[in-house]
Amino acid sequence: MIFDLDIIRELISALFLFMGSFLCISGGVGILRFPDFYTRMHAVGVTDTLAAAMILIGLMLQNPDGLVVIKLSLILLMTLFINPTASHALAKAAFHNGLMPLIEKNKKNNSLPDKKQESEKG
Amino acid sequence: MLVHLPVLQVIVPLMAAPLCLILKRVQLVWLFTLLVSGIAFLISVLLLQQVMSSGTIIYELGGWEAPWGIEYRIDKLNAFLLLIITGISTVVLFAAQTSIEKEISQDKHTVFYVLYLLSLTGMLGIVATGDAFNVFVFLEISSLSAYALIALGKDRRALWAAYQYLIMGTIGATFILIGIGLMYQMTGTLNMEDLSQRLPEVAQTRTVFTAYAFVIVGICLKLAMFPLHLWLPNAYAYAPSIVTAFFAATATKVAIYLLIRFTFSVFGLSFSFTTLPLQIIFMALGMLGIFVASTTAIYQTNVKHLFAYSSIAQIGYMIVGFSISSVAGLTATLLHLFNHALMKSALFLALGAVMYRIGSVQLSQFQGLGRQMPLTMAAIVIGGLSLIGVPLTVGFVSKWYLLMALIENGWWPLAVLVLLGSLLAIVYVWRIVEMAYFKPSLATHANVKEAPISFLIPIWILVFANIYFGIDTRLGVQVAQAASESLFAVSVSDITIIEDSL
Amino acid sequence: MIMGLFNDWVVVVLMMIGLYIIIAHGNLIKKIVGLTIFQTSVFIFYISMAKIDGGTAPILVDGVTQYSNPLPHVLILTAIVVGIATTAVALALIVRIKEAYGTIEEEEIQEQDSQHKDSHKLNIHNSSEINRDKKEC
Amino acid sequence: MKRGELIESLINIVLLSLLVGIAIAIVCMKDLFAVVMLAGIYGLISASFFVVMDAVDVAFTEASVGAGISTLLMLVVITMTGRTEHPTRHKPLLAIFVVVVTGGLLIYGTFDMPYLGAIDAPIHTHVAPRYINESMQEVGVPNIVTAVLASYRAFDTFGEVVVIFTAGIGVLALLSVVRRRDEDSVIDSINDSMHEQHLILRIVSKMMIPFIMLFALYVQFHGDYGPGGGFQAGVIFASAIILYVLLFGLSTARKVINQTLIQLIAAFGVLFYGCVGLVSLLNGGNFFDYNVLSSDPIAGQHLGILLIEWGVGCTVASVMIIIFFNFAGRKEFQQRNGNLIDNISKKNKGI
Repeated sequence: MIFDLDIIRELISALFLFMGSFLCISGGVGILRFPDFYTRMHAVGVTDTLAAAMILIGLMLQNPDGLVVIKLSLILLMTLFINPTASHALAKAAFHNGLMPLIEKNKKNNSLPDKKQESEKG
Repeated sequence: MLVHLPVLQVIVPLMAAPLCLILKRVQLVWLFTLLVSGIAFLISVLLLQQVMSSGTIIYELGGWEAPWGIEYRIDKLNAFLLLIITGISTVVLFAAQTSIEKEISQDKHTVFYVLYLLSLTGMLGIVATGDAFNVFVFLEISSLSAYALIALGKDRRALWAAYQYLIMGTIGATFILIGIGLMYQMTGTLNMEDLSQRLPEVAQTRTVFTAYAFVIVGICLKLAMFPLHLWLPNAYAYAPSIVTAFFAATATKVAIYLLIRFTFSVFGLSFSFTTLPLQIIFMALGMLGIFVASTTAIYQTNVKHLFAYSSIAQIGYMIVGFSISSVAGLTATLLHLFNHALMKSALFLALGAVMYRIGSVQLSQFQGLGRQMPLTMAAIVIGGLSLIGVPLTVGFVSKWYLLMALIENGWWPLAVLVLLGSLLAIVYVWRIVEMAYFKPSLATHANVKEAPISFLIPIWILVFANIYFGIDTRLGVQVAQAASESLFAVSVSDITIIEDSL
Repeated sequence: MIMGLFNDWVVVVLMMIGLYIIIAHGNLIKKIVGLTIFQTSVFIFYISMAKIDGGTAPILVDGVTQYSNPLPHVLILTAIVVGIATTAVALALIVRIKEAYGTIEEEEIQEQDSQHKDSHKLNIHNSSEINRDKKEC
Repeated sequence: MKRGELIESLINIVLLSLLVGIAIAIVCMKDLFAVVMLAGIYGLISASFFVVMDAVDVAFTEASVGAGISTLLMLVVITMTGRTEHPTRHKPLLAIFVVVVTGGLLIYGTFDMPYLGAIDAPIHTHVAPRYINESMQEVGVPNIVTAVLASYRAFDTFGEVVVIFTAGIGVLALLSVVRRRDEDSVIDSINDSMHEQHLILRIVSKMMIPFIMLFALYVQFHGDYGPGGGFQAGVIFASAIILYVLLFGLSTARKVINQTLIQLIAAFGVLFYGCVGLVSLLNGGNFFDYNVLSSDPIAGQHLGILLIEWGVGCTVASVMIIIFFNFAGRKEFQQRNGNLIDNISKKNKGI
């Protein structure tokens, strides 16, 4: 065979790493370009979970034997738990404090006036 | 066990601090703290004896020899400082229980003693160690506990004073850290003895010059030397009386010790005073410090502030002695260090007693106290006389040696200036005397009584020490002279090494 | 030379920024942040000097002979701990200052202090005193 | 070889420039919340920089302290003191003068320094070679940093533990409040209503906490072989408890964790560390000479390092918990006595 297993593994790993890096960059662009808090958070959320997962898998393929894989998969598990929760907490905090998503209706003022007043009272 | 004395000196109060937390009853904690401080004093006496008779003691921690491990190196200078710190700490602690009863809320008494012991540990550690980085670690122990202790003061301004001290102290400590880093980078070692041997090789580099500048500025921040003194008056004035008495007598002394240690032992006399114009800078700042601080002291309305400014002035005298850079000058500095510790602890303890009785140390509140608290006020008067430098008190001895050192170098005008500085001290001490003895008592103080016995005993121990060492000058002078001679012996051999290499 | 001393110069810049924040800013928390930057710059200085070309982290592995210097690492471990300890005490002081003065701006605190410099009445701030006041209420 | 070094120095430049950028941003920001978050990022990036410089242990510590604990503490304080900085009115000329003098002096000092990575620099030739070459025979621990930290310079580390203990006691002295039992129930009910909203956070964190603790233990025991050790383990362990407090409220946590007990553990850690030294003293060695702890010197060193790391871990974890509990407790106290404190500060202003 021309391609032995190692080269295939390297290639797949490179693919994963590349995808992960691309998603990271796109997340960064998203933070800068998206119009409001919630859409930006969406961009970050993608970076946090998918990109991190892809990079971790790519790294696992780089060194498939030994303790490294176990450590990396534990980190992966943790990221999958923690990141969505963190995004959830952020969004909830923002919503709780009266920040409304930017939709066509209230483009002019970022938050609904009555909601804002309510939250100030509370 | 005698071999282990150097480390026990630091370890005993250190281990006692967490033990205090376990002892529940405040009375018990106080007795325990007193006992520990007493043991530390005993150890320091034994150490001084050992050093005077058989020379420098070296103790390798962890059994690793010097540049690789940390060593404790007790020579005459350290042993003298250890004696001062532990001695003052023990005497001051006698009054602690009565004093903090009124100044600190009940639930914080145990914590107070823990912090006190930690602060003591820090100072002892700085003095005993022979490792430059170890100095930084113990400096931080003593400073952190000092910030917390000062903030325990009753007045809210204590908090602000503690915060300012924290900022200045941390900048100072970080400067010292930078200096140590630069030295380490040029020599590859942290051990002071090793540094002193390896620094001359690289003495001409700009990096070593910068290192020296940072270390000295850092120490001067801790020292409250004249232009960097702004944190000190408030910190002393609003801290609990016991804390003021302890720190005024020891904290700045430890900084002076560091200054001497780094200048003479680590960098060596040849580097410190011949390649740099330090002599003039220190001399000028010391003199300015004496005059500016003494003049400010005259206008203070709070007696604690007054004595705090007087402390800055006294630091000026020590700096002047230090800047002469002769055996006689250094002897004068060391003597003044010892004597000032005695005077200031007596004075601030007496103020603590006044605080205990009338709850304030404003000068206006002192009216007629001479009749109501005769013993306390007599102590303040004797302490004040010692501050001025009247014969038969310790203050006279050190001023005399300082004058002699100045005259020996032929610096007559400076000697006159030092005498003029003492005149300013007469003015501010007189203000207290006038208030206490020549004004009628305040009506609000009608039933003010003499201070309790637990105050009077330590105050008068210190006052008697002030008089005793003023008459029988042998102990102080002998040790101070031996210490400064040994420092100069080291430095002079430094110079010969350089000459050889040239 | 530029690469060889680049780290040191960045350290100096960071140190200057940190020191500037400490001195020029009046907000007490900001001062502490400045202090952290100042201290961290010193850490960077120490760690940079430990670096050795072609070396690895100082954990012994077979087949590697070049390790970076472990001693600065040890020192900085200690220094980081000292840094957090200072920060904690400073923040505790800030909380108490806020309670006692009602502000954490340097200027306002000094203003309040200078207003009654001569009054000998104590400005009580202890928690126990507050409790006592409450009982009276 | 060249390519690797080029990339390394590129990363170095990028990270350091980021640090400078963040520091400048901190100068300009007036919103303290943003300042604190930036300070956290600053800590994290300097930790990454330490990894590039091969200082993994330091990076670990800086990440847990600079980015973790200190950010957290500052956030807690901001909730108590307000989050905007007033614009400074006084002239910053003095500051600029001091800063320029200091900076200029340092720049002057750098010109005679050995360059970054230079193999023949004094620090690589004098003391350090012994640590690198002999520590395996003398101490028998693969992680040289641990060997130096816990054996050659054990006394510095002891000092470090005492510093952190001092900080704990200092915070206790400044912030501790005498609690009365009857007020707990009121706070409980407030907390309950508040925490019902955070259901997802609570469940996920509850699952995480055992893992965090497990990780802390791993770091504690793995310190001899890889980056880690008592200090990092202590911080991680404390962060598990702090997470619990954040989500379930202080009074719930108080039922689980007895404050007095925690104080005793902090004291115990310091004592334990010191006692290792005392035992070696009694066995005829110097203070902290582990060789005498066992008949075989290497076994003695192992035992000594293991024990003192335990001491460090205990003290650090409990002090971090003490510090956080006291900050949070003070906040609770302020909420309870809110009006009263306002009155007092008004009264003080009025005098």
